[in-house]
Amino acid sequence: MAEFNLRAEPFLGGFSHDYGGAMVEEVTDLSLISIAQPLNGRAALAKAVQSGLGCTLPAPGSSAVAENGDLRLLCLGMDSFLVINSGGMSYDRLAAKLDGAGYTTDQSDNWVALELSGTLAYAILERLCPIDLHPDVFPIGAFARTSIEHLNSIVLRQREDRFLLLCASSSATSFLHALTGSAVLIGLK
Amino acid sequence: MRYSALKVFTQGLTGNKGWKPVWREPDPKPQYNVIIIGGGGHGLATAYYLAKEFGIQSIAVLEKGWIGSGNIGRNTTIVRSNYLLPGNQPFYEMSMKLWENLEQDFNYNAMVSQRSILNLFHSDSQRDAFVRRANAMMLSGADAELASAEDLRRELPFLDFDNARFPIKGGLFQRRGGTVRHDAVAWGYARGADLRGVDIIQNCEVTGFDIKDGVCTGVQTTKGAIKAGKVAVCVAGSSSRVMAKAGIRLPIESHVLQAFVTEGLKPVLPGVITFGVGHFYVSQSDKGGLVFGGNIDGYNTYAQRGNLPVVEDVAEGGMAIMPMIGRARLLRSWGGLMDMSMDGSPFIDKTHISGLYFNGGWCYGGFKATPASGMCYAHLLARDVPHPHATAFRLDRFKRGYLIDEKGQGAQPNLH
Amino acid sequence: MSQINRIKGGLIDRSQKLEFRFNGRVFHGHQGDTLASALLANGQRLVGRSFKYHRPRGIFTAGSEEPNALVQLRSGAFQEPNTRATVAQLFDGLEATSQNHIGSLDFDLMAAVDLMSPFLSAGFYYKTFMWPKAFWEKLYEPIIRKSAGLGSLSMREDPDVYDKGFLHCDILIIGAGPAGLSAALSAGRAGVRVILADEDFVLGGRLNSETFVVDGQPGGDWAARALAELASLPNVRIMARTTIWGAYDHGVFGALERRTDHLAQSAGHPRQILWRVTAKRSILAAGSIERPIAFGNNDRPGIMLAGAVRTYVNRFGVAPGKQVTVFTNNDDGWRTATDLAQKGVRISAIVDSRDIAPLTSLPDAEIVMGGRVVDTAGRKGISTCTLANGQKIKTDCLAVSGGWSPNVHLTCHQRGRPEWQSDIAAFVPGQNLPANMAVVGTANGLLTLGEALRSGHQIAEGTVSDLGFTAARHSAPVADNEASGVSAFWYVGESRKRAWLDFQNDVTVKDVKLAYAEGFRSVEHLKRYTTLGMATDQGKTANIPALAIMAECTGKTIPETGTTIFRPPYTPVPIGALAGRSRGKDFRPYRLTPSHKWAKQNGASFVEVGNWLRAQWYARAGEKGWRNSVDREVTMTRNSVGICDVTTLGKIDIQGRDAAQFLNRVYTNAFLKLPVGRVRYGLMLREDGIAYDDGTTARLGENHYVMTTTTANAGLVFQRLEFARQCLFPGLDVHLISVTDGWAQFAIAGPNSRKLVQKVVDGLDMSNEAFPFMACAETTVFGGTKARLFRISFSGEMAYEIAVPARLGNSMMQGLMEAGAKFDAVAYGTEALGVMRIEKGHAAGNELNGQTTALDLGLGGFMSKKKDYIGKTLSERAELTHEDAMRLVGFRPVERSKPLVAGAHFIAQGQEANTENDEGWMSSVAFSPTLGHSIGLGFIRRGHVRMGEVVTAYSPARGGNIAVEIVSPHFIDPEGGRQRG
Amino acid sequence: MIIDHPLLGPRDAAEFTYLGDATLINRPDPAAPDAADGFYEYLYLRDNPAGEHNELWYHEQGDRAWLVVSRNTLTHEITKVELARDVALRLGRDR
Repeated sequence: MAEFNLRAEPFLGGFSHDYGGAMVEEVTDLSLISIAQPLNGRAALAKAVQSGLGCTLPAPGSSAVAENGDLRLLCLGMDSFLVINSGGMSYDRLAAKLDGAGYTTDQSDNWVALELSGTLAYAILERLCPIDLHPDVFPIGAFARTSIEHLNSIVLRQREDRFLLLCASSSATSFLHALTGSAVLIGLK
Repeated sequence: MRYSALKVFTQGLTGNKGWKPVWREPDPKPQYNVIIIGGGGHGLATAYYLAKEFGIQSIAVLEKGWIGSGNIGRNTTIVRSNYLLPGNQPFYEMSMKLWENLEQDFNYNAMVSQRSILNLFHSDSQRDAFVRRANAMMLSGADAELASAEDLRRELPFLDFDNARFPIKGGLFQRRGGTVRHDAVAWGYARGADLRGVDIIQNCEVTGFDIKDGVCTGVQTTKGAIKAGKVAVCVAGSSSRVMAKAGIRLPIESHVLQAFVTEGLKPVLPGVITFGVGHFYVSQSDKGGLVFGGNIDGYNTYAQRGNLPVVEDVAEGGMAIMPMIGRARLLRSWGGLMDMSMDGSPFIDKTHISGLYFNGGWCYGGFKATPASGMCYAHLLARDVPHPHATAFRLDRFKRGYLIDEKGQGAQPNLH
Repeated sequence: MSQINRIKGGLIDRSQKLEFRFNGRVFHGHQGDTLASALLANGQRLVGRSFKYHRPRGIFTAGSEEPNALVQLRSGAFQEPNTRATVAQLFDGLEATSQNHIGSLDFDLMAAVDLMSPFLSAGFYYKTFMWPKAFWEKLYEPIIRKSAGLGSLSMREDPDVYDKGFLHCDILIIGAGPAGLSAALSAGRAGVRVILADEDFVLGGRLNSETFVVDGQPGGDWAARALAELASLPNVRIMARTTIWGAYDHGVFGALERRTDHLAQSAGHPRQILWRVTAKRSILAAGSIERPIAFGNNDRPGIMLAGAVRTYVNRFGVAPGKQVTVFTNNDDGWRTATDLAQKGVRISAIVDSRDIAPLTSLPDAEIVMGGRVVDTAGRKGISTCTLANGQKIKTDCLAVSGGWSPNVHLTCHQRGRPEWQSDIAAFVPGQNLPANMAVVGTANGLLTLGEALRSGHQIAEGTVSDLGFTAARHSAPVADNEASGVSAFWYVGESRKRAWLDFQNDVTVKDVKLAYAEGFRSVEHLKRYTTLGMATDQGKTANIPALAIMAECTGKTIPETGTTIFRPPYTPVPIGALAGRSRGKDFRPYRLTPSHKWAKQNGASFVEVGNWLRAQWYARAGEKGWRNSVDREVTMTRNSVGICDVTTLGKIDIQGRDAAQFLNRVYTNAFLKLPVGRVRYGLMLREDGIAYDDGTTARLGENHYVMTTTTANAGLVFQRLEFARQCLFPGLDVHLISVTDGWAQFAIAGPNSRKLVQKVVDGLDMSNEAFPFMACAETTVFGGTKARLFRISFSGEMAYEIAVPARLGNSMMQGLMEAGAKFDAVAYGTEALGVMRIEKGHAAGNELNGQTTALDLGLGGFMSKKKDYIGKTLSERAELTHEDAMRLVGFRPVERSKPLVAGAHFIAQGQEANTENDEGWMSSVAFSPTLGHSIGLGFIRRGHVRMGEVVTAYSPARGGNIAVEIVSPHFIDPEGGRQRG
Repeated sequence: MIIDHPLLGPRDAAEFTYLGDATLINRPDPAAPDAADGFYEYLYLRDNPAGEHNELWYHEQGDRAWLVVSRNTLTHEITKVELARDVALRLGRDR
């Protein structure tokens, strides 16, 4: 075996910038795991998710938070889910907890994650995101998978003024460019 | 009445009082040898050539609205013969040759302007594909010319050579390609056909076919029943609707293609420029407007209007390749119904119903085909065998597996 | 020059004096002026020339419907052609020049064209310029083109930036005039999300142009108070300088917000923003547009719409003339006279076409009832007008009113047709409005202020309750209904002189009559033949009178004659705004491979493959040209070992109890019995039987596979697999997820690849027995990093692919290079990859181009006869399977030193080069450093039975013709011993 | 256009890609004696109606669901949206 240690490099080098009114930060410690619900296996999956992750199985298009609070489960569509886990649980451990009730895939490196926060976060996203993010219709915990500047993305509202944004990791640079570009175009520096 | 500079001059001296209608407005006769359904470019050209080249008499063109109301008056006026496949290219080259002599032939200035057409490429594999195409063009007798990025920089310095997302590596010119004043093509053919006795009947919608024992003997219309030796359908985006009245399903979907024009500008573009990667093509009309377009909207529609995403997509392509047009304003958009076929290529064929003929499936390429389509359809109608340059355009080709798929996209019309 | 026409009053800020230049001359205006009002204030009546006849043109309107007063604004790369002076807000330092003249505006050399007008009637050019044939492109057309067009582009890149955005609301209110404000108050107070947009920079619409009273206050004051209240509501967004220009399906609107056009400099801020507004409901309060009456020489500067004259007087404090005459067919025109008189402007005469009693009397003003203006005089501006009774009236401003046309534009964007309402002699919105749109105020034909306010209020309340909200309890704003009688009077038949309809394009009443005479009688024919309504104003003021005249010619009614189609945009939109940020390098996003950074540091040139940037080759110091680098990469790989980032290949994780069954149905070859730990090549057809993608699929577990696709087709394959999964085989338990971005994948190829791989994987037995060709495993590398290992080969060498999590990809590339240092490992790019696959005879994108069958590609052996698969039935069609079909074979130049050219066509030797003799084409070529000459792959009829035959590779387009020999496509190691190693 | 996704609510049509007539769900039986004709008609012939049209849209920039959208090709009005999978199941395609 070669004498070489592989080094994980964040897709955006751990980018962080405070624009005054808006903050853009790369989130590098999330683990993302997709769960596919086996055909006719919703009940079994719901049970496994409840017992293994301490989380109810959300309906399509909505999300749920685990009891311990460090794991959010998004139901992306009819039979697919995404776990966003900031608690450090590994893919293998999580997969084991489901005990075969869902098909899991490690998606941590598929996505780059950015957090956009601040009072002007909404104004920045208004230039990018086709989804209506008004708090009345897109409250905390709401998310949408959509297209931002030609890129497939997931937008999740974490707090009133804080959004988690996911985009395919190969386009991390362009995605960040879109976001910081918006900040500049609304007049921030 | 023959048109000429002298005529314009003498009429001008006498208050322009002597001009006559360019076509008559006859009532339909009870019977014709040939009825052409559809008073668009192809239908009028068919009537013109039937009368002029094949000596057929007693012809009527039935048009639901006003002549030229379909795609002949909604396209971006480009003519070219830069096709790839042997089923297509000789046909389009024949069309180009007809364009080159059209105005003198029908005594109407349709402003055939061979200003050149350029297709840009951005990678070696795209270049290879264009070399294949250029050679195919030259095999058919057409002109083709490969230009390097340096050549283009000299000729079209306003293209984005230095900051493009997809850098320009070169292009394929067809210098004989260009533009033609679209409405004038319809009017010129209508005039030429009318002068040769063809009845052009506007506001006459065909409501049904008289078919008995597998033979079509005439049509029912909003102006009454009309008998005919042969009935030739030529209705582009309405193909499926009309042929359904004869019980025939077609390998065609109707889609909308939007087109756009800017406010009038002093000359900026020498010819037609096509930026395929960015879904954008553009030319400048004699009136000064930049005429441009891109992809079809991509869904079945008969609404003759499109939606916003395609407008933006096309503009993005334009700004990506020629950022000098940013301050030119889009003045008007419109939409035409494309008879999108399953392989992107057309049909000129008999149907299984004796006496009923079909011409359609032109996708968004019908304008440039107008003269050859008319000539070949007339040939088929007059002689009952396909014109040698239109032998591939058969309705049964999908059953046989003979595909004329220029883009290699398969049986999905919105990808052609 | 001083502002000689400036009078008291208006909404301008006289404390702010602005300097501007028109045609180089310095003028002054005030904050709140438009360029038009400032020019008028300075007595500048002549502002441009018409399109065809180069007639003098002045300011005709006070809004976006302006046909005449087009100027070129700003300079240098900021130069902006065809800007309507009537909507350009004045700023300090504004520069404008007039358009379409040779020599000065005052002495346009092209004005002589006007004398030729008898010979230049509508459509004259269709009848001449045909002889001699060659003269069109060389002589006639260049002259026509040069004289056509109005303003000029700078030919330089637009230096401004633009942006786009998305807005959502419950109710979009279009227009902030009285009806729009009234609607906005009702909706806003009810708490629904409202966007109120108006194209003007001062909101209030005609309230600012008139002397109306609303709720007992001057109309302008009432508007200001209403706007202040609306601004205080958090649920209301007021957007000034914002034109709703397009009404698209399902409540989507295009909106253009002009952010910096009223400033001297944009200073890095977006000049304009294109908003895509999604509205649950919309209320159109777009007002109405006044139309002119056609009479002899009605196009001179100083002849203006009567309502516009009021706007200049009331809103801008400018009197467009010192002796104003009013010519009207309706009551509204009279208010121009009374308003002006009140401001102390002298009214010479009021000429009303109707034979009724005068509406009022004005001292000094002559009142002519049943009168008609038949002609005017004045070279660069009107000086007198002549009435039908022969009377001449001295006047420097003729205010014309032909009645008001509701602004139905947006109601027709979805092919709705307006309906004729004869009591107001105008088209009003018809039945087929865009879904969920309501129309209020004068836009709906309610031409009086009281009705407009009431309709805004009522419709908004109804809409609010439709949306499930409760309307706030307040009553509609109240105003009197002013006199609004009108007669249908379109043109003065007694005029012997040319009477203009379309001022910009020079279309006259005679042209319409000529079009009729020549059979161009449909309104669309009329438009296309005469160019009526095709100018930058799209005939906003011209179309209705023209079609009324056509109706008269044909003996049909106006509604029978119909209108031309209204289409987006309502007013012109800059292409830059429609593109937003998507230009230059930002046109489309990039996709970068995990080792991009390493590649950049190591001399890579990059090539676009879809949105990906891939390393094409890695230049080393001293190498002359790319061929040097590529030859080295190929040779070193074939001699030892090379490493290539192949992350861009599509990777799809496939799981489920029925995954094997699923794969068996989508691939042409058998997949049911692929063992765990093995990889299989797979070919996919479209349902039409044409090959479209290939790749490998590895079985990682009982119910777990990972599929690779080509880079180009990754998205399409995923889409088609999902189609098969959801639509064709919904009873299978199978799940797909893309992992393309998640794994950095590297090909390690060459005779020393095993040794290198052995060094980096953690303790896996790499012997041929334990890990043979087409084996795969989930393993770890470099001491514990999760990895996937495949023994597959594209180059024909013994080869592996290793995938690690993407974040480790850059480091992995370094690690592999370091581990390979003792074997002289080389990084290779897509060019070397291409050379090696051509040497090996593998088909790639140039061969799998969507036009070729498995048989053509020599892959017939992969088409299972024992099972169904997508594309099977139709692949068996006669024309796809006949003897004469194309076959993929190899080619080499007979004269080995000559290069082959991709794209050449094959012609049998001795045959003429024409389409009939075209036997196929060369799809890919490369210089093979291994063989020392150029090699190619290509398709030729019956190629597989023509080995050794020499044919002509025809390529006049590039490289010329050469003789080539048909050979096996497998130039290297045809038996495959190397990859099996 | 706005497509009211049965699971996710109204989404802009720009998030979707279009395939065509929903009859493409009805892939013929390859074992049928007239399979060649069946596949030809299935893949190539279209009613292409002017009016109500059931058609397949793919939520590419979203949840990757295939939808059957009932849309009027004259007015673009959408009257019904279903998961294509539900339609396919109803047509018995799980057998």
